[in-house]
Amino acid sequence: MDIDKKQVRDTLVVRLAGELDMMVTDRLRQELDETIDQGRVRMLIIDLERVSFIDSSGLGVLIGRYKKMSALNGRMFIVGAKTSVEKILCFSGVNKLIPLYKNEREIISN
Amino acid sequence: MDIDKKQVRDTLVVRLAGELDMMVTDRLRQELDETIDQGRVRMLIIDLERVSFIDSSGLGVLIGRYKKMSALNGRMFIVGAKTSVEKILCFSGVNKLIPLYKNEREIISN
Amino acid sequence: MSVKNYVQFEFPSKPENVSFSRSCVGAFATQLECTLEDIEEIKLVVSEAVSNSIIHGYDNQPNEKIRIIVSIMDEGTLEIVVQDFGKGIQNLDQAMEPAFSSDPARMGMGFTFMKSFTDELDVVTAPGEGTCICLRRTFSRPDEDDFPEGG
Amino acid sequence: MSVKNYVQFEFPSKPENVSFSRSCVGAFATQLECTLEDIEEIKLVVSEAVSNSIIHGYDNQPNEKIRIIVSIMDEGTLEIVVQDFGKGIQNLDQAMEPAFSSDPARMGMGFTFMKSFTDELDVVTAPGEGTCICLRRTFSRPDEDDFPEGG
Ligand SMILES: Nc1ncnc2c1ncn2[C@@H]1O[C@H](COP(=O)(O)OP(=O)(O)O)[C@@H](O)[C@H]1O
Ligand SMILES: Nc1ncnc2c1ncn2[C@@H]1O[C@H](COP(=O)(O)OP(=O)(O)O)[C@@H](O)[C@H]1O
Repeated sequence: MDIDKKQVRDTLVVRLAGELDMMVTDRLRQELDETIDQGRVRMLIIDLERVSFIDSSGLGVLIGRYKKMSALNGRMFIVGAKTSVEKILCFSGVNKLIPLYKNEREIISN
Repeated sequence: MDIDKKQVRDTLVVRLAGELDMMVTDRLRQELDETIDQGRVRMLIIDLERVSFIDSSGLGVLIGRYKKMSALNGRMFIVGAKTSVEKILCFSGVNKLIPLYKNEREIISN
Repeated sequence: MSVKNYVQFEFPSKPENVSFSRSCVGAFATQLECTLEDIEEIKLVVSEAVSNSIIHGYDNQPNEKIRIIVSIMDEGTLEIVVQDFGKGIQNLDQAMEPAFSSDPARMGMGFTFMKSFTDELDVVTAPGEGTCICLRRTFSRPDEDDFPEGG
Repeated sequence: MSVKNYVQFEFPSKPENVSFSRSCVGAFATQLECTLEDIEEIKLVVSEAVSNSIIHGYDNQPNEKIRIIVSIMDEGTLEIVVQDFGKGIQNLDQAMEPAFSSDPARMGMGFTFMKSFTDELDVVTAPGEGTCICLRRTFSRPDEDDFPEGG
């Protein structure tokens, strides 16, 4: 799993690439939490365009970060999920907590 | 393995797609021999562009058809092999018996 | 029901083998008449079952044994058995409830996914002995098949 | 030499399992530092060994057992063992010669490929008992590795 982070003011965009399963959850959780805490992040955008697989371990990290952002009065979005990943996000109800958008522009225009 | 055959006069062009291993050798050998015999084929062109894998079982079918075509005073060419397949064709020396070309046009212009 | 083809594999309970094992089962399943979407769903349920063995069955100990047996039955049924020899499940009814997890950092969606993307789910477990998950899914039935190839 | 990770799998001697088994070994090998070209070569040698077990070891009988054990050693060595319980090889020196085949329709290149694309090839065989092919290939040695991760 590649984790690419870019922060502008209080917005953190994280581009993930690879498979989002238990192999990577610890590292992902840790990297995200550190950056959120240190950078005083209030808007977290996770870009899943290059994620080819997600299971409940991966969903757990996303939901955990959603809870963290909510506790910080921040917001979280997911962008770019491909059909197979989007299906799992919707099936699990994750999309009801973390809104899904096609891309970053779509977030701004909403 | 998909086997797509097209004959114009005594020239038979066979487009293969898939993996060329022992799973498909019997069927491929039989289909080629039948068409060569029935169609009085004198020029056999095997297009490997969509073949992603070949092993010695696959090479065996090619060499067998080369021998058949030689016995019929015919000729045989291979076109479109991708790098990984070409490597095996060259490593095994098959290319010294059956010339490799990029595409059908290259055969004509040579 | 007779077995047309099968593969049995065993590997240690390492996180990197979750990806490997779901890929393998997915590759094997391509021998059935199924779509890419079906394969994705099969990979998901395997991922859930194997992750559970590692995380819950073996408490993330990386050198314990996991066994998978995948079988293709004559009528187009794929059977996937995932077995560990770990701590087992004390309260299976509770474990199967959606959103239940013994680990607060997890979603408790594993069994829900396994049930949702298969036709049948059987669990045999005993505390201290391990857990065996059997998943079955049928992709084509003989009566849908105009030209049965025979066994 | 200690084993970092391994997978053992068993399947029947059916032609469709040649493709499956080389894909699986290829997928497992991605855990090593190796290129796509390396993976292609690994798939080739597995294809040769498994095809030989089916064709020569079992005379194309589809319901005999083939076992593969793939191990990743600490120093970046991949070991692939392909085992059948078939008829074995009478004259191993002859069998290993390039272009020798007991079947006139075949090329006799299998062992040549196995030798060429690995660092080590060991064959243990006994007539009537079966054949066990052990292939080893090292992808990175510790002294080439600036940041060894440890065992
Ligand atoms: N192989 C197993 N060994 C021991 N306990 C298990 C196993 N699989 C599942 N469990 C138990 O069942 C619970 C529910 O599993 P699951 O629905 O997959 O959710 P999650 O993995 O998110 O906890 C787990 O929290 C665990 O307590
Ligand atoms: N697993 C095996 N069981 C029995 N005989 C084998 C086995 N593998 C190889 N052989 C023998 O060794 C010969 C050479 O094998 P190989 O170099 O792979 O060429 P080919 O498969 O084209 O015959 C075979 O023709 C066969 O007689």
